[in-house]
Amino acid sequence: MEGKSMDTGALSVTCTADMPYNYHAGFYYSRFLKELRDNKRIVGVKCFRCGKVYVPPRVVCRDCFVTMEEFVPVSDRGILLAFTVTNFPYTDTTTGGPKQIPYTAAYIRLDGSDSNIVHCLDETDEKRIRAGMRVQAVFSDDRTGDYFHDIDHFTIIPDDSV
Amino acid sequence: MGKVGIIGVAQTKYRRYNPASHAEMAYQVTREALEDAGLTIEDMDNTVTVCNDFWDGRTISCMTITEATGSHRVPTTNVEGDGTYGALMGAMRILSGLHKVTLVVAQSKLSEGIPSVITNAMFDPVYERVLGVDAINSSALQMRSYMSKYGVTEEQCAKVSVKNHRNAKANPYAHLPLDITVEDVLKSRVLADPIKLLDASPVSDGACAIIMAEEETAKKRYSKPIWVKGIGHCADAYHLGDRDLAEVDALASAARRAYKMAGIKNPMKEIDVAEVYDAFSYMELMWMEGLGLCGRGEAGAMVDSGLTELGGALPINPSGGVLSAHAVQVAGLARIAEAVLQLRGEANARQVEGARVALAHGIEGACGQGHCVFVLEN
Amino acid sequence: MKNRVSIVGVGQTHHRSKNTDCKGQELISIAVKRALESAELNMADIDAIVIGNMDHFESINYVDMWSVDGSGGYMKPIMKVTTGGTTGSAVGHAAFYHVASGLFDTVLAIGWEQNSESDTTAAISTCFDPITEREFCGGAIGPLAAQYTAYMSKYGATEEDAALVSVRDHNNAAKYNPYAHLRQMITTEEVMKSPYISYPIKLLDMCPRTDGACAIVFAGEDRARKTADRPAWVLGVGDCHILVNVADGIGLANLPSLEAAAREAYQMAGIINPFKQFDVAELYIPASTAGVCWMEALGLCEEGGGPRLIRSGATEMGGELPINPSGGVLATNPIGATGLLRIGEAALQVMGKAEQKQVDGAKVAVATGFGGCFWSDVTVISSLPQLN
Amino acid sequence: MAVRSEELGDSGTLMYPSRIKLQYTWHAGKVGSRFYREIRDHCKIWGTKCPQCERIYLPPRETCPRCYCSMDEWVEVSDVGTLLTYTVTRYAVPGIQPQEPPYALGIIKLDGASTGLMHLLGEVELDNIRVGMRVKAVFRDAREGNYLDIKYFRPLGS
Repeated sequence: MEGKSMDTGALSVTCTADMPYNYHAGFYYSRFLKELRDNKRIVGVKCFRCGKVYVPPRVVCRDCFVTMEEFVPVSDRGILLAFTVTNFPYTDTTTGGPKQIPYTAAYIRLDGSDSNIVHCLDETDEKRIRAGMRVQAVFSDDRTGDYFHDIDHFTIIPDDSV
Repeated sequence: MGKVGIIGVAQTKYRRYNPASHAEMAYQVTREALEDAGLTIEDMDNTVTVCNDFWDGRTISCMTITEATGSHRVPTTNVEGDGTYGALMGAMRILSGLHKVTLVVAQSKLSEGIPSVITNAMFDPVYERVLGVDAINSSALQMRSYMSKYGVTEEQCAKVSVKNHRNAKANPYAHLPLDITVEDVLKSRVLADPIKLLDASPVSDGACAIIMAEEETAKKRYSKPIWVKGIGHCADAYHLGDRDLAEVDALASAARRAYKMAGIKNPMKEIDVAEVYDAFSYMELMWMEGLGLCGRGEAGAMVDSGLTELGGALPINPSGGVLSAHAVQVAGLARIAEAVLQLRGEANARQVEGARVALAHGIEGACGQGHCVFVLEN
Repeated sequence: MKNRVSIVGVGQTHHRSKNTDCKGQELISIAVKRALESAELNMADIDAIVIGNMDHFESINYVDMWSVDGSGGYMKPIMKVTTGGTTGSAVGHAAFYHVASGLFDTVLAIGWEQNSESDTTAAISTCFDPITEREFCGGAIGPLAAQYTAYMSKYGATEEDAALVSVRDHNNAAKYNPYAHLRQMITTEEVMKSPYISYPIKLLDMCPRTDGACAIVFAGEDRARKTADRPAWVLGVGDCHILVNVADGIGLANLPSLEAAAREAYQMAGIINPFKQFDVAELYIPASTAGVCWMEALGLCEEGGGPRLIRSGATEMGGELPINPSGGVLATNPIGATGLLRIGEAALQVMGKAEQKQVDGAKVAVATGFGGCFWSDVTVISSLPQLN
Repeated sequence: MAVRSEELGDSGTLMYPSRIKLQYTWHAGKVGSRFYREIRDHCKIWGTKCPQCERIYLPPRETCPRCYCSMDEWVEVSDVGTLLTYTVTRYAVPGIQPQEPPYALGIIKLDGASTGLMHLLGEVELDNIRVGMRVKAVFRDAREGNYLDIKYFRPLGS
């Protein structure tokens, strides 16, 4: 902590707040993270009533308000619904240091899923990206139970006719 | 005031490291409270969640449990605190006449974060925060102040801890049921004197939900609605140095308001059981005084006399209280849920015989700066 | 409703990017004192207080307790409500319920934020799920930007349409609102030429972050009739907080939560034809793009009709339905206060106290809040205690 | 950088270690700045006085919390006062504590002030602290304009 004299003569107190949290993944995210880590597989959960598949999996169906128990694998390919190239500086709150920019946040609906996920795309030139493009997950070799890392990124599928 | 009935309650068992996520816990108590009330989620026409961004480690943390509580379907809001304030909001929604059935859900996972770091953030960042003050050592300042003003002893405080941990043995939801003696408490590790480990509440994960309904719905849908007869809340000054820490004026004001609404003139006589927010052993004594259950400085002697034991004239915290389970955002709502079980006669081994009027109490901020008091009746 | 609810006083600070003159509580007290003055009341008349902000913006826990020095909450009932960007409107709605319930008569609602005390974007990013979303969601901008890409491809809206919204709001603030944070006249060309901060959102499309506070005095019918010549009546409130995962809001080219909240508030208030019945709107538009694609959810135009409505000029001052005479969020954004400011500005309009920004003869106004995970709040306010 | 999730006991579920780490710069405001400048530049402690209830507040504020009126009058208070309550913190919390535990903390009513000021206690045997003890402010040599420009309060006469 320090008190700093600012240009107006007003004082301020500067301090880095550092609050560690061991976030509990719970039963549903744990299954999701482990499948990714151990089997390079993306799983969702299916509502027995409406049949909707949610990725990442969660306990309750938004529409039916019933407990979901059936885990189902979904594809590692999907459609890019929307994207944004983030290119402004801000603090990465997981480190307290600057966030690495630019990065492209990719909002993706995987084949076989009825909900969306967000990850990053290995392309930061917005002229080369279109909503509606097909994308594919690229997995890390060293997987640790971290969704942001175990899927290293998504990449645009150049030719999806196969 | 119009009538608000409580027609459903549910709690998880409190424990450290509950493997369920925030949302999974919230969903569990939501479902169980609905079952308890014999209702479905479609019957809820509004919800109130109780989330705090520090404890939950997330900005807009109420987002975490929106779907798990069915809050995405209906008007909803999020009231911080220990759940009593959330229940107050729920009651307001019903009393407005605009809503009929409110679901109030609180959840808390203290084992995710570092409680002292989180409670240090209660203190002014320009002033006292740098002193490393948190919930424990600030409460130690209050306990010392209370003891030195009124001559209350560490032994008397320890008796509260012994009683509440013993009561917890009859509560299947409690985190820390313990057979301990006054000596065990006195000899336990000093955290910040005069507060010792066994004067302090545990770090708990858990969730609680209650369902409140307007009079007609409550009567029609449920055989044993418990009625909210009075509510009061009030805040004291912020800086601890502004307050006489041995005094409980804000609580007295909140209680006055709740009693007036409920028509209670002699709380000691008219209240059959009280569930109060005993985050530390001494707090139970101070809150008894603020609630008018005894005179100022008299709570220690009252505990000596055994009146507050289960089976005494005015049992306090038959559930084991917060000393036996402390999921911060839940612990106030849990007091209401426990009071409801008492008034229904469903408190099993911790039942206070013939309880008709119960009091539930919650706090906010450091050293009980804010208080919220509910008077319930069957 | 048990008690009719009115607004009898509105106060706000002169909003700035950085207010080093004031400690947080002092910023709050400026707004509170102005609200009391405008209501011609004293702190002793206040029965209860509701306050809100976002915890990690200033890193102060239990702000309801901390703020007592500034809010006047000493030995008063006080409660904290927080729901993200909708905090301000949720605080207003909570104050509404305090009065409507009959438990309290005169209630102070306070929203505030001292955004200059931290990195706002970083703090907002912590609202996203730490395990599945936080890493790739940069503040509030990303999802909004993504939404507009979807809207453009679905309805043929353009970046120029968004620029029109930006020009309207910025210039209203410059011309009419002495309290606004950004008061520079801008042109469409300037907006279009400003750099992308998150495609397709450009620097001048995005709201600033602001130090500021807003306070509103809500009162029951008796107090309102006794103390206010022309109170503003709160006729309807609605809120809808729909999602938990921000990714699921994507592909929402429109805003279903706003539609649901509006339905609720309109039904309570008796609004059937919003575009005709509203004389003025104060909308929580955090990025100009939202000013194009959200109006249909309020029933102000048909689906996909946003661009046409904006291009028509009907939402300009002097148009059929002026939107954001105050300059709105694009000019002023102390986040916890922002939603409450919309309610306050709407109330000032129907009270005839909006001064330079007054829309002549405004009788019915709508205010919105936005935040969380594509969440919305709607408030309908009128100079009449009920609509015919 | 990859986060390594950990098993949460034998529940079969995972814990994901992360944090919220962010720098804050809190404004002291005009009133707080003057309070700190007086300590920094002159080793003097000033409070503000309410024109209605005549309470003198420490730390000083712009508005009296009780009367809700502005306080323009500044009053110097003594650097000597009485200890109202105290505690010795004996547990460690990384990152938030100003010194290694055990350390003593108290609320001191300075002569001339109406409210207590929370601060550290120094130059004292931790077992010999008593409520009612007279204590005096010890100022730091290199003062920067913050709360710790008062290093601590020490027993008077020691």
